[in-house]
Amino acid sequence: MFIILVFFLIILMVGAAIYAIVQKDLLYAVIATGVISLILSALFLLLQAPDVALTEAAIGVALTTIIFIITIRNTVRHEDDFKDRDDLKSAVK
Amino acid sequence: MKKLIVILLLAVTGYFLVDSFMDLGRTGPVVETGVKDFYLDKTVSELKVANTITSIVVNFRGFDTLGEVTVLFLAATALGGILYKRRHHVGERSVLFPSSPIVRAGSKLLFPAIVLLGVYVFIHGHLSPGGGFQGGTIIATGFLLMLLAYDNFSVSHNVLSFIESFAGIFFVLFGFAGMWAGGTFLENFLPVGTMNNLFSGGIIPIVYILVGFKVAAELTGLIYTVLHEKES
Amino acid sequence: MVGSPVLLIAIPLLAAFMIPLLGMIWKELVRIIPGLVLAFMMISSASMLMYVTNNGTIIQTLAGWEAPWGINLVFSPLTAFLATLMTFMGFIVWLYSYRFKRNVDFEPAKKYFIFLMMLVAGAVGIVITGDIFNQFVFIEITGISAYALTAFYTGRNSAEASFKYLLMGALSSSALLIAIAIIYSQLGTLNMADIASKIHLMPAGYKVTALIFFMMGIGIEAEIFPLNGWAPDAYTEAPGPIGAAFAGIVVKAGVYAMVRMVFTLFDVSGAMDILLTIGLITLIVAETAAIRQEKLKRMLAYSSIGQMGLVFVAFGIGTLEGVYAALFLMLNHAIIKPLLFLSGSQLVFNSKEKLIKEVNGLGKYMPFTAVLFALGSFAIVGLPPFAGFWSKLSVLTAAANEGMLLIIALILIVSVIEIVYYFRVVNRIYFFDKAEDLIPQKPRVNAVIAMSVLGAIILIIGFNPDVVSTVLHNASADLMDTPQYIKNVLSAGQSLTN
Amino acid sequence: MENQMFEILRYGIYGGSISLILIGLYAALTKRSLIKIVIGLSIVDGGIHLLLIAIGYVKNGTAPIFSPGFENAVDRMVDPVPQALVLTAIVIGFAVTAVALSLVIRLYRHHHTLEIDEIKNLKW
Repeated sequence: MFIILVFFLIILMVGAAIYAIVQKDLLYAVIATGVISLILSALFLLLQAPDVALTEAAIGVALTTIIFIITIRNTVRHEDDFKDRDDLKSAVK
Repeated sequence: MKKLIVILLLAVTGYFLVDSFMDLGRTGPVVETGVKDFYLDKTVSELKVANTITSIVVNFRGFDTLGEVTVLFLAATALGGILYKRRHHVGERSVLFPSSPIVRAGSKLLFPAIVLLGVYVFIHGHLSPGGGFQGGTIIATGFLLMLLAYDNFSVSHNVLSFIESFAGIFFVLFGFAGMWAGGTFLENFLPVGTMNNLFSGGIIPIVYILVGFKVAAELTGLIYTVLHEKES
Repeated sequence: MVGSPVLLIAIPLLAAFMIPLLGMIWKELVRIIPGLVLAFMMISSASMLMYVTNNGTIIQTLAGWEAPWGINLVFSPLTAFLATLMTFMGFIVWLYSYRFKRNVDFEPAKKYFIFLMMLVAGAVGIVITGDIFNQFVFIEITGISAYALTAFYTGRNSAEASFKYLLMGALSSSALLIAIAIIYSQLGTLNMADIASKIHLMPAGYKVTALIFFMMGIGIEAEIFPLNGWAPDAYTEAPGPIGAAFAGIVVKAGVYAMVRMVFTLFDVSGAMDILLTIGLITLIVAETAAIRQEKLKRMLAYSSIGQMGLVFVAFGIGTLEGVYAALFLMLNHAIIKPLLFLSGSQLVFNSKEKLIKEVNGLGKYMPFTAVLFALGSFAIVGLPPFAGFWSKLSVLTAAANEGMLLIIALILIVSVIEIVYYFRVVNRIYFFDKAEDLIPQKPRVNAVIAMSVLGAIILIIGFNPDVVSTVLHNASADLMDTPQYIKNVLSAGQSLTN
Repeated sequence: MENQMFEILRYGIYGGSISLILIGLYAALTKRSLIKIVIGLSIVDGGIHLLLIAIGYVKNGTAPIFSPGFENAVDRMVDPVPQALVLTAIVIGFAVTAVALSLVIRLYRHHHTLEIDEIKNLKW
């Protein structure tokens, strides 16, 4: 049971990582990065590292993600149209 | 073309990584008894601390922790320097997250609970999972929630700077106190007490509480700086 | 003995935490305190160097746990020599930039001095620590200070140079963590001496992998060939004194970490050849790039990379003489290159593009600075009787004793290239006519003092190289003697039963 | 049987963390958007942290925290040292990410673009 859970989480995590790098919409990519951190935190808990899990949950999921989002709000949201800023304003608000 | 080279490079790196780590399941490490047995033993017998990670982070490898809070301090300072502008309007928010009344009311309710949880986590760092880093980051997420929910919520920069500086100063001063009382920097010079008591472990809980304050203040200041960055 | 090695790290950290508070009381304190701290570090490490020369290595344990279990600081002849050199250079750079941003902005000046102090403290930490993870933490302290200092000016290119540096730095610190993971997974320890005593148990394949990851992790600071893309940009875009600090302090720490890995930690047989090859490639690529540069600081940066290549070649010879020559080169480079950076940034102070041709004819208008720049140029290409001559001579002797004739030929050819591009600048300073619109910058008193101290040291070493030979001999013997290092660190720990 | 399961578990975790490192490196080296590059760096960091934790794991391990009555469970405890290292490394990684993102904001302010090919005033 334990091993199935771990494998499920690992597959999910690698999937999220691939999603994060192929996704052109940076906001979605950042959320996927947050999901990776969340799964990592769960894996740390399963691997008997509760302290690390707590830190990763607070830093990786909350703080890193929010700093990325603030950066995206200050710059552009799409990976390809580098100069588009109005689109971002209308889409996120 | 560039992608091909990178993929080749990654293949080589991946081969070496797999080669170095995958074998561990079969053969195991070449040295069976590392430093960990000593740590597990001394944590109970000499330091009377229940959480081995706390004892390693604060005592055995306390110097790393001092360096690490310095890295965070430098990052917060660097962020202010990189985003610095001469005409700085205090209170101007670069990014506004419009929030509904439900979110606001909820945040107001949650905020004290989150801060309380953070304080609990870092005070009990030597007894249960958690400690200064964990508690500090939890408190910072509480402030982050308030900053996102309320556009006009602000933290005094001077207060943050005071907390940060004093926590850091006291950390180093505790190190010097250990040097004066026991001979080496950061030595645990207070009586360790009995295990599983709140007041046990000598200077370990005190130092970890200082780390908690410092981390909380630094992370909050960091988020605050980025959030108040305005395009000129 | 005055003080203890831990003070070299703890005092700057304490001061860094205090400066924001003290700055609220009196703004001038943010400039004075770092200077006092750097002066203290310099005096303390110099007096400990004296003690170490007479009484042997100081091992400082931390938090009351002996070597394999706790973190320890090693203050041996080699590390003492490097720490003294770095803190001295830190003090000179502080003196030079004392009036930096004066009366303009309080906040940037405060940050500048905090970062300068932490840059020196982090580099000293890299050198004196005896624990690989602790070294990683200090590399990060140095790295973040260096990124922030590179991005210090708000112009458009400085952020880019800093981002480039940060990108490479982050990737290489990942490599360093992987190397630490490999070592820990196999040997179960993080202490350098403990690793050195157990490394022969490790299978050869893992050893080579770990060594390569270590080299990738540290090579960024040591400016070895594929990893030095950040250096020219960072040197050019950072404030003038910071270029001097990079060349005199950060690079030296990186080189130390690298040779400590190769000489002490790993007993891989081909490692010396790797060092030699890396050094030669770095030397040739950098010197041929330097001759094509049009900006003065970029040229100096490439020359600095090339000198590091020469240092690695000297280390790669692998004999005691080679190590002696390499350390002598490091000492000379740490003194001469900052002098070139400091006087060079005075020469191009008022020009927009900082091009080499903008120094035309400044010899008449800024005689003192120009003389010092010429002195530095003569010294670094190795003209007798200046300091650089003796170090290059010792490299050549060491190579000749090993019969490496190809290397001697290459070094001589590269020296010719160096002579060409340095003399081109000196020629422009003295024998060209000044451009009409350029206003020469008169150096301030503190800058003059800082530069003339460096110039005086170059002359002293040049006319009497014996003043440093004892220290250098001790240091090179210390680096070669791995069993003694292990014994020094672990002797106290072995008696403790667990 | 149980040993075999444990071995499979180890392979899974190592494989997951190594693929995370490689995916992140790929993003950091080939992507043209600065934010994507920083995302790649943080994925690499996550992979390395998982790798370090996996090194310390032992079969049927328990967390290295002593609770009253279980003081003699030392044999089954996982290695605490990598956990302490990861704790430090996470915070350092966050600091580096924050500095990188602030540089991204400043680059955008000057260039009004995030494409790395267009931000090349400085050449090798």
